[in-house]
Amino acid sequence: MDFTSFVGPFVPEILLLGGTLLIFLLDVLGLRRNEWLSTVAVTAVVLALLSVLGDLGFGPLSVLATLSPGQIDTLPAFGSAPLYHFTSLGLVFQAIFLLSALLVTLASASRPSDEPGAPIFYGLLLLATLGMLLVAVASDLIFLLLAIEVVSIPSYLLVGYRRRETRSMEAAMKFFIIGALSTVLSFYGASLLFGAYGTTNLFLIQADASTVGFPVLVLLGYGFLVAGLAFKVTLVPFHAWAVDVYDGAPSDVSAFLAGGTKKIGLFAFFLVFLGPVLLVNTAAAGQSPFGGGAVDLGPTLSITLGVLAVVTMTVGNVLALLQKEMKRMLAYSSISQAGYMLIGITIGTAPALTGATLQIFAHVLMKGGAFLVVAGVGALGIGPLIDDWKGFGVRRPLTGAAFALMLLSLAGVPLTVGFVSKFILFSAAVQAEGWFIWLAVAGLLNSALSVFYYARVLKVMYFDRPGPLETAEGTAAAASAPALGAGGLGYGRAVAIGLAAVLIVGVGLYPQPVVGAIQMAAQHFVSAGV
Amino acid sequence: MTALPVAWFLALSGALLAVGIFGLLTRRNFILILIAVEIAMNATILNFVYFAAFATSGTGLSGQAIAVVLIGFAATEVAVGLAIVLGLNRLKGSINVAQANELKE
Amino acid sequence: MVGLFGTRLQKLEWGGWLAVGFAGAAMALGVTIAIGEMLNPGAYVNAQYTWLHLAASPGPFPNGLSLVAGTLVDPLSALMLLVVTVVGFLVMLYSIGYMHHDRGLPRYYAELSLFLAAMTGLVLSNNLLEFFLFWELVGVCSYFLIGFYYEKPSAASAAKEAFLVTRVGDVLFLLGIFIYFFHYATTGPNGGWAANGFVFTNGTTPFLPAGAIGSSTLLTIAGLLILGGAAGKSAQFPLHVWLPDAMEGPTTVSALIHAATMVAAGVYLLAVTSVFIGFTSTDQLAIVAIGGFTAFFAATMAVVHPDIKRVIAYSTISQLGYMVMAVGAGFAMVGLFHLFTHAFFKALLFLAAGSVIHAVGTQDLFKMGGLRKPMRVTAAAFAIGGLALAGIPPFAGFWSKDDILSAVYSQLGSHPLYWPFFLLAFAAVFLTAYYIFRAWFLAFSGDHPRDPSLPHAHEGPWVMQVPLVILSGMALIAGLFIFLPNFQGLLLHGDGVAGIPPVYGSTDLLLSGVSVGLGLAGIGLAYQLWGNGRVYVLPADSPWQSVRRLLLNRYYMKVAYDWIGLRAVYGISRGADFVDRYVIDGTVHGFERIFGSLSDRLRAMQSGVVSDYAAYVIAGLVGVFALLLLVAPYLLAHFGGT
Amino acid sequence: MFPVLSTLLATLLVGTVLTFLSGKYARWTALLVSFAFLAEVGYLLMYFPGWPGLAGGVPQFADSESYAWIHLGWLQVNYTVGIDGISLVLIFLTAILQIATVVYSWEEQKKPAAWFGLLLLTCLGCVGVFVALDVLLFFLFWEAVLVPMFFIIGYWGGPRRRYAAIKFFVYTHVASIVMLVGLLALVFYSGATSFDYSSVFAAAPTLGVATQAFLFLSLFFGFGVKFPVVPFHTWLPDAHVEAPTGGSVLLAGLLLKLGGYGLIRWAVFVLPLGFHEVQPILFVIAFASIAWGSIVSLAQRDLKRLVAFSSINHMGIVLLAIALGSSLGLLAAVLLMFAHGVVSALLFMTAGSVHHTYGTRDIASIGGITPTTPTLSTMVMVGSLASLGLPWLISFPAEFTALLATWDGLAYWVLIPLGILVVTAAFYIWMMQRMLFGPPKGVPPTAHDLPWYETAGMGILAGAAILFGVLPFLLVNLITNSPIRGFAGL
Repeated sequence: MDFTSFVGPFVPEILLLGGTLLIFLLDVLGLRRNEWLSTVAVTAVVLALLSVLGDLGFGPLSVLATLSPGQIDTLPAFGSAPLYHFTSLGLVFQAIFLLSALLVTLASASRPSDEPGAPIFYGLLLLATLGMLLVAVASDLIFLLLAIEVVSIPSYLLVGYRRRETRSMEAAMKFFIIGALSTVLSFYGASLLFGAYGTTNLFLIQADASTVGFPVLVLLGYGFLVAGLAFKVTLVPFHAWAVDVYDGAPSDVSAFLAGGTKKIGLFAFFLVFLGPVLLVNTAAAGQSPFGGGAVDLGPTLSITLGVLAVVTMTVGNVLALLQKEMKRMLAYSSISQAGYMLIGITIGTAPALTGATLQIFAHVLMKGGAFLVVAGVGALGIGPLIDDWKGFGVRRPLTGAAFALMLLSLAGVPLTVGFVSKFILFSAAVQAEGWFIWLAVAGLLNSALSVFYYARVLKVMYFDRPGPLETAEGTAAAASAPALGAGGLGYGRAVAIGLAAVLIVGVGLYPQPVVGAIQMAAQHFVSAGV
Repeated sequence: MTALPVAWFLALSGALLAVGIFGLLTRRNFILILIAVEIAMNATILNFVYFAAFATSGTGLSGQAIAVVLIGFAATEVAVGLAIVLGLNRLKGSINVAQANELKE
Repeated sequence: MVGLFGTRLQKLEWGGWLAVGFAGAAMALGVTIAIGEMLNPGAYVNAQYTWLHLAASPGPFPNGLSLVAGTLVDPLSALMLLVVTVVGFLVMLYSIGYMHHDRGLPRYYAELSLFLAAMTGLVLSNNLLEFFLFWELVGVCSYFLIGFYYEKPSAASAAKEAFLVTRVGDVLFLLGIFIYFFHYATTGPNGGWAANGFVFTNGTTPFLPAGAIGSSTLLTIAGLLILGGAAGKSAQFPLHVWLPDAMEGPTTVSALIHAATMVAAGVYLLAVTSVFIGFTSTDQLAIVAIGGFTAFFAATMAVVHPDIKRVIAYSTISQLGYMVMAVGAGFAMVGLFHLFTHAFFKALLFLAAGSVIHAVGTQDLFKMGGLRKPMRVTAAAFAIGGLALAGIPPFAGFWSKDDILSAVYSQLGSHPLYWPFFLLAFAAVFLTAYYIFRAWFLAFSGDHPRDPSLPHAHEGPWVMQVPLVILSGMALIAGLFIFLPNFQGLLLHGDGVAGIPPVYGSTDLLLSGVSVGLGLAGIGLAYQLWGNGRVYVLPADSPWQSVRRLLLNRYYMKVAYDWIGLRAVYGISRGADFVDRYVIDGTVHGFERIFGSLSDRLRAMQSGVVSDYAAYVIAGLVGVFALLLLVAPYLLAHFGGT
Repeated sequence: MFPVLSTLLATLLVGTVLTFLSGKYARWTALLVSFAFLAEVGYLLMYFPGWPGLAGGVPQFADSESYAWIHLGWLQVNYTVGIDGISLVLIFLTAILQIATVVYSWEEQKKPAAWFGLLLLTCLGCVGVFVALDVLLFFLFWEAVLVPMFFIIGYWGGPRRRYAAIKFFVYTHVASIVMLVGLLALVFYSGATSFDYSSVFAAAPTLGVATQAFLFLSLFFGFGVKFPVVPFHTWLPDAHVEAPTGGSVLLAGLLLKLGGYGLIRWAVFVLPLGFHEVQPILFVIAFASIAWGSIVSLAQRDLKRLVAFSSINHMGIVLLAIALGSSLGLLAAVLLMFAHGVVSALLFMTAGSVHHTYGTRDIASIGGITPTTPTLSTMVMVGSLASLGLPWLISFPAEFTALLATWDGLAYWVLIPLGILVVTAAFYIWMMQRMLFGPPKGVPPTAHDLPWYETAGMGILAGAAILFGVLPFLLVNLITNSPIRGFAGL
């Protein structure tokens, strides 16, 4: 194996690593101005993104491809157990992860130049992004879990990087404790699977899944893995940390967590569970205690994940209904969205994966974008409560419109990407027939329920008049805020929000290029296996 | 050499895990929670080492290698945890996790 | 078709005269058409336009369905046309004088002109649907004209009542139309009735083989429904309550709409239906029953009423009852003949009454008195009208009423069930003569008004007197028209329908004598009680007091209807509103509350203590195991592999 | 062929954007766009080639266009549009209401650019629904209508506008969602090759009766809430009462029609077997709506609420006519939708004018307004009389046909709608008696008759009500240029 073909595929990762190192180098040299650091970060992310898009063969960008066609979507040689493996769906996820990092770094460029902790922020951000990219190429359970940790550990620190803020530190503590517990559960699950299959390689596990000797061990192993990974995905009841963390973390970090890192959990679900879920009607896990022959591993896992999905979306929505704080409302909504995404792996067909992946893509734009707006308007005198947004849409038409658009997209209103993704996801559920249609019904009813709290925010933003107090405070805060361009948001943030908004509408109107690419990738993923 | 029966061994590692989780749930002291996590982690590491004896395929990562990696990883995790403990202690003057409940509902 | 008279031009100062001019032109046309019809009887169908067309489709209309509007001139419509245009013109003319003090004259003339146009349209309709279209239009004109003095709450209320009560009839009528349309959809030439727009007649022969139509239940029901519609419009029992209240409108309107024309439309409808479609014998009995009963029933109420206009209104109801009875007994043309004469003498009575009201400013008979001297023309006109109404020869009413009685009498042999209603109608003759002359004596006899505060009475301007004179003349001679061969031909021709019995001629002298005698007796009693300014007061302890109260309260029917309307229907409606707000919408809000409290409870679990969160994770782990090891296998075992 | 329908949509889209951008000249832009739109609709009407009929049992459409949109193999979504008589007549209604609303709200002072923009946007959504021949495209426009209406109610509405806006949005959205499940199941369970109307139509007969019935019900839930039918109607009175006049006009005039249109186009035609199965349910609901709407109207004191409940009554008749499943019934339903669109819009305009002339819409607290505001009073009369089904006004031909069809289908059951006609007449006549007539009451000294633009807005509608009342065949000939012609019935 020559050096080029070994390093070539990892150009994006190397770019990010280089960016990280450069930032820490600048820190050491005392060059800590936010502009420089953000330029480095944005450049690294953009280059990585271009490279990934090139590998995906995205139009003229394909000249940037560093992967040869034979390296993508090819099954490894029989009996070999590679640690990593390139799939086009993985590349799609890499692109999504990089997009979320791009939005956050772009927005952060608007911070004051003497922002304390900036090098740590950018460095850890790039490091976490690097971990995310690794998740997307994993093909070994241990590699996967360690890659997730490469994301998690910088994330804990990112949440708490503003060391003087009690709320951030409390959030970091909660994040860490629940994260550590989940890590233990995941690894324990992996160890049980290792015991059952004698390997941690996902290809081999998939190949052996039907001939395993320790049925209960397998089920327990998958159970632990579900619980461990559910932490990242914020499935109910593994979700409780997420709200406090999204709330306590700096909003830009919340954007990254909600928009970016929770998606690695979903891809991990894809990797770990797609193989078993597709094992329909293959006797795998021994006698059922209820008679009727052997337990089918596939349907069993499918039902478990389906129940989790429905519980998650419902509880998340109900929790969000009467929430009074904006960030916590967004956090709860984020939880319920995770339920939708889980539908994809529950069904496990290429259309369903397409829908889920598109939903993930949409969520990066919608939730990431929304948190970026929230982060930006803090400087404009908008407090944490939803009621602090009174009259916001009228006072700041453009920002208001962008935020309203993100909320409408979250609610699944047509002409937005949020609608298209749900449409495809639920279409796939209906198309899969069987009991999956009930997932679509549950999902759709939930999205109807969710409209209530999004509409409430819109109501506050557009229909309520700001009281004199809020107006005065807002004016004072706006006056004392550092003079930033783009109406006080700063240009970088404005560009990030604008990019998200344009993509929301653009893909909502003409989704074909994006959906087509994702579907192609998902088909390979399903047919070729992990 | 007669291998330890699987069930027995699983009972051991399960007990270790349970102890760790129990500690995590009942302790309010951050440091003790960290220790509880490590105990639970050790159950995992023990599992890998034990199951390595059964792994016949011989491809991919071996159980022993995983165990070593995990020991290193656990150390990293503890380091990060301690950093957070320090930060929390400096701000709140306490490492009781139950007292950090400003964020709720 | 006689046009819409330029209703929108009425904003001008001389709008009234303009309207009169158009009405005159319409009268000229109408009279011409009528004379033409007399000279050359037959059915003439003119241009029609298709209002709605549905191509052939499976189902009830295999040859397609057309709904059309067109004109048909035949003896029936010619006669009605004559009435409508002549009385219309005279009333218009009279209005110039009568109404000149009022505000809102453009509106008045516009609505009156629109009414005339609609009435003409109704008369000339060539199918039941078109008939209904104009029927509703005259109804709404009537509604507006009753409510002309809309500032008066009683006027507004009367207008509402009129609209709603006739609406009940309209709805029944509509259903009757449906039944006929469907039952006869494929009957007749050229692909059937439906494909030809349900017109009454196709050129010279009626479309449906009317006459004996057997005793089909469906057709009986249809006939009863048509009767219901007619009862609403012609104020027959039990839908009569609106007409006395309709007297809130200007007297001219009462004369034109609520005496001569619109209320007669119900009779006309029955006549048209009986000629072109036919009634079953059950229907006929029902119609006779309603007509005969109403004739008597309404007359009883007129006996005690103190309001001059309402007395005449009750009389109208009663007379319409006669017409209905005649049509019901199978003598459509006899009924129409009475309609013809009645239009003149009843319009005369109303205009005369209007003249009185115009002069003294009140409608209360007990305040009037001694008006004969200052108002000679009016007094004479009222007397002529009263004699005509009472059926004293040679006045118009005698001929036509006598015709009805003898016609029904001739059927008694074959239809013994007609007997009671015949007797009721006969009794009503006496009452009629009594109440109308009671009114005359109260108003005109004596020396001076009983209420001294009344203004000094004087005769109205010439435009008011001329119509009185003309109508008096008509009330005198209209009955004699029957002896004109051409006019009789009009009545006898009957659109080629077999079985139209002869009209006047088969006079039973005994019958006539009894009826005239009854009339004279009535007049005599009236004179005895009320003549020469006398006022008869029923003793307070008389057993008749309760009857009097019953009559004055109109048999409590209006109270009952008001109760139904205000208490029952409105009460139900309030109840429904309550249910709507608090039960149906309450359920919607119930969902909101359920989710709200659920949300609160769930959020309370978000305690902020990280150990709790860890506990949830472990609980979740246990839950996942339960799903994997228990729930999912259970589901799979019981619901199959999918 | 020239893409005339896309041009139609583009006109409104571009018009909306321009209106949003044109600040204080927004009303002129909006008017211009409305006229351009009307001209295009006129072109459509004039050169409407007629309904192309069936091809292989599948209805064809005039002016149809189709472009690929989302093609994923298992999911083939196209941008497909086309019209037949039914859609054309409703597009025409949109054009009329659009102009009338724009003119009526000529002096809108509160953020006029946004106001007129949202008006146009609502119309765009409605036109989109009427021309869409693809499941997704249809649903997209269907939902897109909600957003501008949400803002119209919530920003320009009355005192409880916030509550009403959210209720409207959530309630109808829930219904749409159920409908979406039905639509998706329809596509995938029938094995349709694409989301196109024609392919769904062709594939639907493969579904079993039970499946069809189930799908029909789920579609009906979506359409029924929009109708609205009892008992899913409670969003409507609140939305109407709180909406600004222009909002009420579009809401009653157009949005309610989407339900009827959808039911005919996407449920009745596509799922005849299922339709047949659930017919009794539809009848019950229709009768309930007819009776309930009318009876509850009688108890209302708020003019707008009264008209709102009368809308429930009228749309109940529409549902009844549709449920009959006969050629005549469908014709009546479409005709009645047009009629109700014009008449209810007119009545809501009068309600709005009453409100800002007299400061209240409480029927009981004003009276005798005719001498002060004769024009307004006349408009109230025209609207009320039209609404209670007076001949020569537009509702009558529609109601007559509907009742005729009811007699055909259900015989004596027709007595329910017929009897309710009396109640309908009662509440209108009673309202007129209390509000228009009698001695003046609650008339502020400053009250004066309508400004020209309100008169013009209402005049357009009153004119339409009279014109098509006298000459209904103009509409009928258009409507029957559709699958209604020769609809085999059940």
